[in-house]
Amino acid sequence: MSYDMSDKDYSKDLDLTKLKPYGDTMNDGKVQLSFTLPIKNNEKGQEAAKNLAKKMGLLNPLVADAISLENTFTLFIIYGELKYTVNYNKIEVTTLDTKTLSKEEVESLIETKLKRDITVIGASTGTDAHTVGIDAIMNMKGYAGHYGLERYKHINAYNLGSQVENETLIQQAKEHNADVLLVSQTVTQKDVHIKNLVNLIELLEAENLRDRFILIVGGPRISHELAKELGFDAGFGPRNYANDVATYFTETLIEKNKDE
Amino acid sequence: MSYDMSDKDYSKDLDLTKLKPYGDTMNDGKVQLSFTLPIKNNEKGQEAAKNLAKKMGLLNPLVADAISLENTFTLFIIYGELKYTVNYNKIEVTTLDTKTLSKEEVESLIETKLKRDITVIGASTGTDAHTVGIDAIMNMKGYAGHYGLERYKHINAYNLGSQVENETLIQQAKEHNADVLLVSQTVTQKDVHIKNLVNLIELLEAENLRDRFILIVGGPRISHELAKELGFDAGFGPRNYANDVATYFTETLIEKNKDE
Amino acid sequence: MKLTLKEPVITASRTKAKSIANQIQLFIDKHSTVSVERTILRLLGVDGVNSIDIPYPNVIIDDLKNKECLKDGVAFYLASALKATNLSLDELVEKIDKNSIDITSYPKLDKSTIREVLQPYFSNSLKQITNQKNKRDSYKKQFGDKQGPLLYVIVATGNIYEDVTQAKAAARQGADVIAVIRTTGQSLLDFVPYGPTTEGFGGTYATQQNFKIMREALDQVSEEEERYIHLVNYASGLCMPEIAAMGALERLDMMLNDSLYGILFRDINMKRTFIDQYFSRIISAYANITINTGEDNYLTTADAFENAHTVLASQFINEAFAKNAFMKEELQGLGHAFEIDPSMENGFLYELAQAQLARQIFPKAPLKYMPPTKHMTGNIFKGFIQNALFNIVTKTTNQRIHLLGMLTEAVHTPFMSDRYLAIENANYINQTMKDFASEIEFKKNGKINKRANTVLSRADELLTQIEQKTMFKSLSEGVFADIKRQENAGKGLEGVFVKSENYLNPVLDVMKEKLKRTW
Amino acid sequence: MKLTLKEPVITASRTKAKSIANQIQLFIDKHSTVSVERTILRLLGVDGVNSIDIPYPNVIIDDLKNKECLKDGVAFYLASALKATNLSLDELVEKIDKNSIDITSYPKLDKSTIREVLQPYFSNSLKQITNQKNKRDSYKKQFGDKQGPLLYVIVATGNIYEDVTQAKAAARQGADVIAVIRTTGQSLLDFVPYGPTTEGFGGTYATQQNFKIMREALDQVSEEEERYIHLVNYASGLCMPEIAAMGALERLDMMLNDSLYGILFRDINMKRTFIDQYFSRIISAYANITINTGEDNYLTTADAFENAHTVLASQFINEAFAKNAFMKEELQGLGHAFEIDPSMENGFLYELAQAQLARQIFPKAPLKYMPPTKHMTGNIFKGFIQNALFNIVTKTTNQRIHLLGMLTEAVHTPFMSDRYLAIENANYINQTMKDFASEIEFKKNGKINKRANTVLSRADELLTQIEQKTMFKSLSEGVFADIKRQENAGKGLEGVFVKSENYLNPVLDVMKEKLKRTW
Ligand code: B12
Ligand code: B12
Ligand SMILES: Cc1ncc(COP(=O)(O)O)c(C=O)c1O
Ligand SMILES: Cc1ncc(COP(=O)(O)O)c(C=O)c1O
Repeated sequence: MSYDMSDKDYSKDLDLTKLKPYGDTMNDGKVQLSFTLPIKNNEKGQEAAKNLAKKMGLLNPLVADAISLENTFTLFIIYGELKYTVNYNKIEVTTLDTKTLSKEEVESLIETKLKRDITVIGASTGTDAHTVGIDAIMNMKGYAGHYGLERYKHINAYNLGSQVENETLIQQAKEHNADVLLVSQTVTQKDVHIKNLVNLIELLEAENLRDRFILIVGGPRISHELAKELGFDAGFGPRNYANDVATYFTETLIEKNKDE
Repeated sequence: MSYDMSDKDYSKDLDLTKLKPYGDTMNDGKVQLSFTLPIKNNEKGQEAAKNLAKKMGLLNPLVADAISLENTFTLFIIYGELKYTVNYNKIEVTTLDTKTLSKEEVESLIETKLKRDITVIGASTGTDAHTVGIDAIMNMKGYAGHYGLERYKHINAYNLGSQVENETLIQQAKEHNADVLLVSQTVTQKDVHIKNLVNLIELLEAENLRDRFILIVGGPRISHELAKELGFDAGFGPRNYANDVATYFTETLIEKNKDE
Repeated sequence: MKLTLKEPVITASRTKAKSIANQIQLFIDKHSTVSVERTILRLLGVDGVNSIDIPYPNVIIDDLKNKECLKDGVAFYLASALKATNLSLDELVEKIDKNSIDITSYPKLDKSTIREVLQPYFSNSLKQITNQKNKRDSYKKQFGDKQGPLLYVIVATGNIYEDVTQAKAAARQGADVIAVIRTTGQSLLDFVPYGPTTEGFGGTYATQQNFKIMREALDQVSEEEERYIHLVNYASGLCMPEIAAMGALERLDMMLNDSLYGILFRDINMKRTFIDQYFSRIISAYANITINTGEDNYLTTADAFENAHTVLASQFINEAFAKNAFMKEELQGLGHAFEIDPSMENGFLYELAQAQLARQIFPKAPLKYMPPTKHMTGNIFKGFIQNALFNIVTKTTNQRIHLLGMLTEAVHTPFMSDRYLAIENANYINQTMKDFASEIEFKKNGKINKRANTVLSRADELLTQIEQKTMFKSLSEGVFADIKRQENAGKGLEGVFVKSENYLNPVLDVMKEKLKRTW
Repeated sequence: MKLTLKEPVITASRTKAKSIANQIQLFIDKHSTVSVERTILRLLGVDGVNSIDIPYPNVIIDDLKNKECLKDGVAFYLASALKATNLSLDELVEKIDKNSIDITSYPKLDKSTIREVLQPYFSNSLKQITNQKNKRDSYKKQFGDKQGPLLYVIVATGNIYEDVTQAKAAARQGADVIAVIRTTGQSLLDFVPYGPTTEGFGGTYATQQNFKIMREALDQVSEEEERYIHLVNYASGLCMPEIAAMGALERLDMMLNDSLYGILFRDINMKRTFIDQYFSRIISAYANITINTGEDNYLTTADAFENAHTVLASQFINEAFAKNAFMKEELQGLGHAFEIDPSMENGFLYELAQAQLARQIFPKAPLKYMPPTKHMTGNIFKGFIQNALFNIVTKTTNQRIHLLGMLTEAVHTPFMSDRYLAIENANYINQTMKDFASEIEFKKNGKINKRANTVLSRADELLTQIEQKTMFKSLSEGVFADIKRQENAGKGLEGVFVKSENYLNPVLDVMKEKLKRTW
């Protein structure tokens, strides 16, 4: 086992305006870091690694290990104390603040408040061939113990699969007279998802259909904030399931009803 | 398996004056980072983590995972591209540049060039109770397949064990008329090893004995550079064995002989 | 360490799989595809691209297709044109490209004359393939064939020269097998790009020149390290047999090759790819190239515990497909994977059962075992343990082709350090657990034995169903990977044609003859 | 999953260990120490410190020592003083501190009168200890006793209040056992500090108040989580029995407690610590506190493969020591460790053999199993795999006290995230390999069985040697951990004394009587 015997002479009170990493004591600033440098594994190499760590704001960087990957490639594992802080109170993000209901609760909400069925259309769009995410939300069997929308009473769910063109999605949405569009995006490299999502919005706006649907996007690298930025109604990232999104669109539809 | 599809529009030539971390392409700057923040695990928390990563010089920080350790403690695992570089050519470190000989080579070097036995005294000094390091160097059986000094022909090795006061070490060195002092230091917290090592030098200088011995320090956090800074002749870190240090002190003694 | 399996069930499953494959073989034998025809051209020596970068094999086949003559096969026309014009092959090809001659216009030849005319052309290729085979054998003799799992890693920079840097580093760190990932989308191209390439999208184009460059680099490391480094690419997608031919010529050692993967995960038309696969496997069998099948992918879309038996059923079918192409068991790198949810109670036991099941049912096959991917998350630390458990199962059940898991699977392309850590992880397990497998036995009637037999029985039931319904119908009902594909949908159907009476594929015939002799 | 062990060798070893312990017991029975006497005082109700922070128990014992009266034991004088002066205990202690009375100056009493006089004083403490015991039992009844390995982590901030924060977080993450590491050097203090403390050096002072604070915090989490959280400290070093008494009063659940550890790793005089250990174990046995022994440490200085048998021999001796103190096997947390060099071929098999060996030889003992430490490096990724393999052995061989390895062992004190990752690692293994142990068997005469029997035989030989030479002599020759210690060297010898005829330890006698009855 291991023991820490360093002096700790900084304030140990949590100050959210000066938020710092935490190892085992408030404000100790401890961070772990690893990177490879294309140089030999010797004392000079370690010094170079330490210098970089210092530029990153680490005080007392400790090269815990230096591992030769090849003759002139060395992996460094470093610990140190970050001198930077961030003002947590000033951080602003848009988040979804609905309390998630269970499948049964959603179903009874539809029954008692909305009093009509909801039609949902979903797809993994553009060039994206990943379907596991959208299936997790829509398919009967669901995912991680959460049944998918197909199993919900009062929800008609149509899953179009993968590599669906935005045009096709819109056309199908019109055909089925959908209330909700669910778009899944997994591949994010070269920002291909951004381009694809923006294109969908543009197509909808061109047809004057943007407000006809509740527009939702999800995927491993999607956040609600990003979704809003792009003009969607909501975004769902990892660890979100059918009931999360169902809660959201059901409540939103009920709200919408009231407004009308 | 995984695939990278991002644009790579920077120079891919190695420029040692602008050394950068390496993920899979020269100068891509890729680093891995992890730290805990004393805040909730939500989008705001992730944004705070990203902000800190940006302050550390990471472009496009990606929060690969955010893990709740407790209600208000979240561990972030982040990847990103470091914008800083370091000028490798300007880094100066003092290193030991002897080519290590084998046990047998050292023995025959003593026989043919020095022509007398060498006496070595070693200890883990001060309050340090760790003996495995000094035993690795000195004990008969050695370590990691390298026999210890006790097994060398023409070397008389005395291992005083741990928690040896500097005074005792010096006194024993005089008694045995030692050529070489081997000091081991493992505990480094609160810089206790620095204080202890400096004290040894001061005691030797006070008695005018500094030049009588070859003075060597070793341990997991010791570098040759640090050793020189503190006034030792040499320093040995991890992955150094009996033959490394034996090569060094034998060659040094032969040099010394020549000078005299 | 052996499972006690119901042997009669294994035999029954094998018989059913055989019958399923034979049904399809009947279909295959009556058809050919544009890709098969282009492969014939390549093996006759047609290579290169025209002024607008269309590969000559495509130029010629498109020409025949436009003329609605494809049904007779390219050999039929090419032989007659060669004989009639007395042009060299290159000259002929150029004239076809320039539309200055019409190859369908020459006097028709009988089949034995066709063979005679073409023989000198393809014998060159066959000789080169044999030389490559011998060279591989002599390397393996010189360096010895590594026992136990072969450590397999991927490179994926998109640039063949950068790939070389990464591949050499990995090989020096201990990798035995280097797979060069293909650029996204290549599997759906109905042609094979030409020359060295440097701008792939998430992978590098599979071209013959790229194969050559990488082969040369790996041979160099093999000699330095005195250990044979295997090279892998993809004879998969719409150009299965063409790439198989290129791989045979350039001494690739393994080829991902599985029509089912294409059908399910690339929406390639099933007829097209069954036909293509047959020829591609004949070529690989002839060239002593190990194929890797893609059953591991099923478990990324379907639940790995629930659908374990679909993997086994598919392995049986792939074995039968391979045998129909005269491919020895020693070349059948049947695929499976470690994809059970890590939070499942006793998940490790079920993985072990499944891996050992495959090991015992296909004792000679160099099984290809895939690491966890679906349940890898951004928690690289936990992911590294998932990979270690996978390595333990690999070593304990003696899988041959050991695809190393990357701790950053859910994050990015492997960094050099990710690959290093993966190799270190595997080597540590292989060393510290060296003789574990021979030290333990499974409890009779325990959970592991029961699980293995359940998977086996369910696979057998599934094979019964498929045999009854036919493969075409079964695929349309989503038996594999929870994915449904229709017989006449999907990409590449337009490249399929019924052979006429005139049709012949002289290269396939020669290869088949040779393979049959040693079968 | 069972090893086939030579049962007669086990029996023989046990007999030899018993004889070794009995030899020492003869010595112990004739002696007492300053620390034993201070413990008597504490259990009589003496607590607190004087104006210059010297604990009252030390004040009184030092006084007796100065007066050369220690040989009669403190009970002898205290009883006579209490009876003669009619002062309250507190008043008496204060007067002794102020030197205003001389407790050796009162009329001597016979032993039964002494017991009678002191009985009301120590019965308070005994009642409190019994209450704590009952409270622990009732918690365990209420929440159920967790089956399988108890996840054990350390906290080490030096500040008891910060320790509380860390400990609660760890418990909520899934830890079952929290050990509060002591400040460096406390083991060599010949007194126990007083009150809550906030400035330890690499750990927190073990004080009765600190015990109370942490106990309260953990009870709170236990109730929240409906899972009993165990608290651990160190009845080790120069104050073994005193700390054991404090732990008994404050309901600690485990105590590191091992004279051999003190002798070898803290250079404590062997006579001193054998005597101290005896009383400390009587107290812990009485209070139902599990002890943890320190054999794991041997493998940090000596090679773990070569010296595996020394661990086993020492466990046999520690068992005999414990039984001499009427401690049930269920309380004997005998220590061992996973410290074989990770680069050793088949190292995992040998670890498994060793762990299972201990499990079978001490079937009822809640074995304490230590993670890799010596071969942990700054490569946190590889280290995390070392910890996973350790977790696999722990689970497979059903060790009870599972000290979690930290991926940063070679770097620093565990961060909160290090502890979290360690718990996640262990939980993952425990879940995914839940029934692995009952699913496999070891091959007869295989490497694992052979290794276990070799270790057993070598341990037996070592015990033969020690029995012949005596323990004192053997320790001077470096039988354990490659470390040599002389009978009359080391710290604390000056605190040992031969008991006079007058001597009695009424608390020990009462506890012993009670323990004997249920033995
Ligand atoms: C074994 C061990 C112990 C054993 C020591 C037994 C013994 N007799 O040595 C025990 C259990 C007793 C112990 C106690 C403590 N330990 Co300790 N211990 C370790 C451990 C697990 C391994 C160290 C080791 O033996 N390494 C193997 C040897 C061979 O490596 P090495 O020392 O680096 O030696 C090599 C080179 O450095 C070099 N070398 C070393 N010395 C010399 C000298 C010369 C002249 C030369 C040429 C070369 C040379 O050659 C060797 C071979 O290559 C480490 C954790 C780890 N994995 O590193 C913690 C560790 C060193 N211990 C630590 C601590 C804090 C302690 C304690 C203070 C804890 C406490 N609060 O009580 C006490 C020590 C009290 C004291 N006053 O010193 C910390 C040190 C942190 C720091 N950097 O300051 C560590 C890192 C654990 C941690 N994560 O906190 N420990
Ligand atoms: C399975 C898989 C595949 C399978 C896909 C099969 C299929 N039919 O889906 C196969 C093998 C075919 C495949 C192919 C490829 N893959 Co892939 N694949 C994966 C893998 C291993 C798992 C993904 C997954 O299924 N996760 C499980 C699901 C349930 O999680 P999820 O999608 O995040 O969904 C959850 C939430 O995000 C949310 N959600 C998702 N969508 C939606 C939608 C809505 C409306 C809502 C409300 C919620 C929601 O709910 C779900 C449940 O909580 C990942 C690696 C990994 N471990 O993440 C790589 C990965 C996603 N693949 C990757 C790549 C690059 C590819 C290829 C492009 C590779 C190539 N060069 O050919 C091709 C795809 C080609 C293409 N055009 O898309 C990269 C993506 C990198 C990036 N960020 O851009 C990854 C990360 C691997 C890597 N390290 O490189 N892949
Ligand atoms: C059989 C097979 N072919 C090909 C691939 C690769 O995909 P693509 O051919 O689409 O590049 C895989 C990937 O898993 C596979 O298993
Ligand atoms: C039995 C025993 N006592 C005590 C300790 C802790 O050391 P110290 O008492 O010196 O704080 C250990 C550590 O491993 C131990 O095993």
